[in-house]
Amino acid sequence: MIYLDHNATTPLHPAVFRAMEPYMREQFGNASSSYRLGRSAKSALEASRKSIAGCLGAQPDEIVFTGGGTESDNIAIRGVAHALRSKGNHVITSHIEHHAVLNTCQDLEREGFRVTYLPVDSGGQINPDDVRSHIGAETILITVMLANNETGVIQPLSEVGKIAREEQIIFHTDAVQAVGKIPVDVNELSVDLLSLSGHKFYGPKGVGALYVRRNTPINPPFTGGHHERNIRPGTENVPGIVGLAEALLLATGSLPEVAQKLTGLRQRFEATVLRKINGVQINGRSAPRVHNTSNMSFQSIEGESILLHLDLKGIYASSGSACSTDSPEPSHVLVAMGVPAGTAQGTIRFSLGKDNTDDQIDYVMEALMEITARLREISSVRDK
Amino acid sequence: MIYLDHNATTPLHPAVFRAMEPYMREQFGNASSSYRLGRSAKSALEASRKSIAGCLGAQPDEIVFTGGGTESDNIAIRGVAHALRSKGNHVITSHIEHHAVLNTCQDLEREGFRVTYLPVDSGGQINPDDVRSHIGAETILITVMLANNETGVIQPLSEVGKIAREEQIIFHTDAVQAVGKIPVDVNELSVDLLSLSGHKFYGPKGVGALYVRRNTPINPPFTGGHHERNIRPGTENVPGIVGLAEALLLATGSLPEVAQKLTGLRQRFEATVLRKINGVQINGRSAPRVHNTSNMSFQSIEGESILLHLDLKGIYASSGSACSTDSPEPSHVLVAMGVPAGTAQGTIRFSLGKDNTDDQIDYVMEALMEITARLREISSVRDK
Amino acid sequence: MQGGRVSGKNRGRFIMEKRTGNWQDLYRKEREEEPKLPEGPILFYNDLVIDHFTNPRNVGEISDSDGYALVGDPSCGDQMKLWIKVKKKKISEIKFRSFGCPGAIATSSMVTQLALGKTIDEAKRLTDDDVISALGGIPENKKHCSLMGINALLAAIADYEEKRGRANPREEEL
Amino acid sequence: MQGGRVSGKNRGRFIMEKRTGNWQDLYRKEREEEPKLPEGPILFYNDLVIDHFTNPRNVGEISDSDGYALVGDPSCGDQMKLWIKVKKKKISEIKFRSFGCPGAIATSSMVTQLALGKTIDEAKRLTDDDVISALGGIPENKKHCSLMGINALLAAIADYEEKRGRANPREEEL
Ligand SMILES: Cc1ncc(COP(=O)(O)O)c(C=O)c1O
Ligand SMILES: Cc1ncc(COP(=O)(O)O)c(C=O)c1O
Ligand code: FES
Ligand code: FES
Repeated sequence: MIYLDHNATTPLHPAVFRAMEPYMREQFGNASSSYRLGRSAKSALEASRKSIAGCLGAQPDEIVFTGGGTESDNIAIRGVAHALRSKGNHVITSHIEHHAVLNTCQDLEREGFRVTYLPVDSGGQINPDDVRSHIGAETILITVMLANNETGVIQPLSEVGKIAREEQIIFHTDAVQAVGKIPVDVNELSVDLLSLSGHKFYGPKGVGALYVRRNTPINPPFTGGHHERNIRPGTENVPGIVGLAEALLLATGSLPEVAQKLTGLRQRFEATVLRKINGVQINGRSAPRVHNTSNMSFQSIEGESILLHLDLKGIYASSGSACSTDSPEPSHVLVAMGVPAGTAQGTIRFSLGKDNTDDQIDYVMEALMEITARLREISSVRDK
Repeated sequence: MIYLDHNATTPLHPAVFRAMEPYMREQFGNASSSYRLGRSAKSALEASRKSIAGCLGAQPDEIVFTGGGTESDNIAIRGVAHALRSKGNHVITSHIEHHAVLNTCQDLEREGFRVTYLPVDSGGQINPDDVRSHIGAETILITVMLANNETGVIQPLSEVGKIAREEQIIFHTDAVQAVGKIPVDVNELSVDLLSLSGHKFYGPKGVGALYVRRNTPINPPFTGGHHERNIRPGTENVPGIVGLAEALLLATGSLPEVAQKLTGLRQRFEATVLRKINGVQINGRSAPRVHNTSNMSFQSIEGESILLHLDLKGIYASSGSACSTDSPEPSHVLVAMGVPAGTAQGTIRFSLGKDNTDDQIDYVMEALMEITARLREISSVRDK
Repeated sequence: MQGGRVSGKNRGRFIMEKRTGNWQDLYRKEREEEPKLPEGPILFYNDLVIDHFTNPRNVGEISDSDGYALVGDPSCGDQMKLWIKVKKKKISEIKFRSFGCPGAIATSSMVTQLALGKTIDEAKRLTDDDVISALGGIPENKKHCSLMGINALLAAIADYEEKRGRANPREEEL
Repeated sequence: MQGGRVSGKNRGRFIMEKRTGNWQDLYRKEREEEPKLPEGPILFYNDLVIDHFTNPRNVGEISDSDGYALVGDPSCGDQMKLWIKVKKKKISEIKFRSFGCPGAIATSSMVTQLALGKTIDEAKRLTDDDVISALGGIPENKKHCSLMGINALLAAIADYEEKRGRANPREEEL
């Protein structure tokens, strides 16, 4: 098996599993209980909070544990919009957000908010000047992702952050695909809220975090017990949270090393594909990208057919985001970048991980050559 | 260590851990991915759904996986209230609900809904006739818990369900403290929605489920990818879900046996305490209760002091719900039952579990006798 | 006690009745029967579909075809081309090319296989369901793909009939 | 490279600077130093508080007391009673009873210990903070409990002074 879909999810790091194990066995206490077993769960919880805060340049009390990236996005966007409803009703986001952000913004529109979706250039980046020009008296929230899940393109967030700060507008980023892949510091980015999800960096599924800068107005969408500063109620998932912290620690620690390795691997992969296969374009290649993602469009063949051939050869990749598997529509991200629908259809996202090897990439390149030749052989648009 | 706080959380059953392990290691695929690894995660997901549905007498497509009991309650209550807002604005609940329900209903009140909180009798039960008498043209939702977390008292839900069905009103129950302890069948109860949480029956933390009867109007509070019938978006926590299913299977399977054992253990415990310690009352004892919970009020001494003494002897219990540890107010459940504030203050919830033994209960009884004597010795209200 | 598997519909009831019985063993068994690592590469395509996808029959073009069609599926933007040659009112040769998903390729391949050798009238009676059942079923969300092959076949036949009508206007009545 | 621990405030910066360094080892170490299974039975009470809770000093009543008070904490409903006996303007005996939480019991016990032997004037200057620091600190959410002891002491002194004033109206001016 050659797994090249690390943007969909990653295997759990064995050390993360080991860190979680005691909290799945003996240390099972409820972190809100007052006796020893509870306090020791609490202590693990707070150590994890501290560790995660450290990795992001935040303060421990600014970290809220959630059930994943989608939930973090929802709490951030709904929470701020509802808290500031009386101040204004305008939200700025981009056309290339993940559905967790996009659909939430659309839900806000149904509630009466006005949402501006920023365009991106052909490289897949928004223009910070566009942010400035769309800010009005009614603007209460800017939410732009840090790294795109399909192309890996990194957005110029420091500049957006500066604008947000100047204009005193709350700024959220969906950093689910960036955390663990590039250094992320909430102060460098000037963000007020930042979403992350454990299973994207060799951590557990079903657990994430939301960074909430002190004094950020937020109206918690869900209510219950007084957990997580009232922002996210419910018995704390201690093993998951410990795993999240350990995974982030490991990812941040090995970041320079892994980045270097994957940059080399991808460089060779892309260069070879471009040299050996005709009619290929690599989307977002002109922009800064996270080191592991390569989004390739193969002319005149269809992505799902490529994927199935890859699967038959034991290679796992995806045609875009995992959650759009069932939808036949072309990727909204590629459409926003101006990729023609026909080209977008032949798109495969390869997302590499720390354990991929040179040999695996060689095998994938061979496979791709054979598969594209084969599918083009039967393609009705081959003459193009 | 003698753990008597199983209503706060339970240790993970070793078999549940074993069931989860492969999905935390090799089988790490994203259940929404199309290749083999993804489909095999999906297949585990759907098998779990089927199994859970079976345990509740539901259909597989009626089970939605969530991040826990609190989230299930929020999705159910907010989801139905928002979906039916145009039909009416009245919600019926009870005074003794968990904060996940209570605070959510209060949030609905802030949004303009009208909420009726049903009283309970001194035994801790609501009266189904009260439900009927409060139903009006505007009533859109009834939400009443199945078993109370503090007293273990079981509510007469079948009767409420019949009324809800007759009046065609959506009926939700927070069954977090009932599932795994008593047989729960959604059709017997005539509920449209039912919340459960894994860590309350020897399953994992951070995962729960919501039963949603077919055709129940629900407006998902969170948006994102098309997971879980759009009701709960986000990458599926496959290991957690597999663990949830396995835990429920085990709990339902061993239910008669465990119920019998714990009924005996509690019977002896309560009889001895009543015989050997003066000024004790067992709250909810006159009503049907889940077999593991014993809520005892000790006159003229304070609960937290009892708890600390118990803790010093390695006995873990709680003064009520775990999430109110930090709050000095007397339990809203006991207040609703008419327990005087002074009595309520001296309350300990003992919640037994499948692994507790006769010897442990003997030790606890000894400890309780000594502790109550000691604290009464120094109590300023001892003469009462 | 009937033993054996419990069907989805009756499971709830079953549990209520057998609470003290051995239902949980039956249950776990059923769960374990659920494929942990499915045999096929992609769970939702069966082996025959995979076979037609990897080795599509009748791929190519017919330069001197009697009928030709280009059809597209507007919902996904996929498209296919299909050529037929007719001898003695029978489809004597049929070829296709497809820019489409595995479902589209496999169903198109099956369409050509089903149509080859059939008379025009027989071919015209072929339906979507014939294709799907000949393949042993395809996933629900792929059913629209199977339409493309049938539509292309029908369009190519229409093209043939139109051309023929023009060349030999009387033959229609024979 | 200064080595050692990194304080909360600077940690973010630290990481940014040391991305290629060995900060992660330092970090994990710090995390491991975090008590996994805390020593004390309840993390938030220290040993001295536990000691005063399990062995409260000066528990009891004084039947022929010179001053007495009953105070309650309205926020939690807990209450305590405190008696003093005064000899030569000094608190020669002090007793209390408490219907309260561990924090209330421990702080009351410490109040009596601090007050015993002090002159009335000295005792009147005792504060909440004195009690808390004598105990080596108590958890934030328990600070209100410590007030109860001090309030009881002051109320008992006031009772003593009032009684004394009535018995010996001149003495006030002496
Ligand atoms: C950019 C981005 N945001 C949000 C999410 C949602 O995270 P999760 O599926 O963990 O809820 C994902 C991945 O699925 C993502 O790639
Ligand atoms: C009755 C009841 N409802 C809801 C919950 C919330 O469940 P969770 O903490 O898993 O979110 C609990 C327990 O905490 C409970 O006892
Ligand atoms: S998805 Fe377009 S034909 Fe199958
Ligand atoms: S909580 Fe009442 S005195 Fe401590």
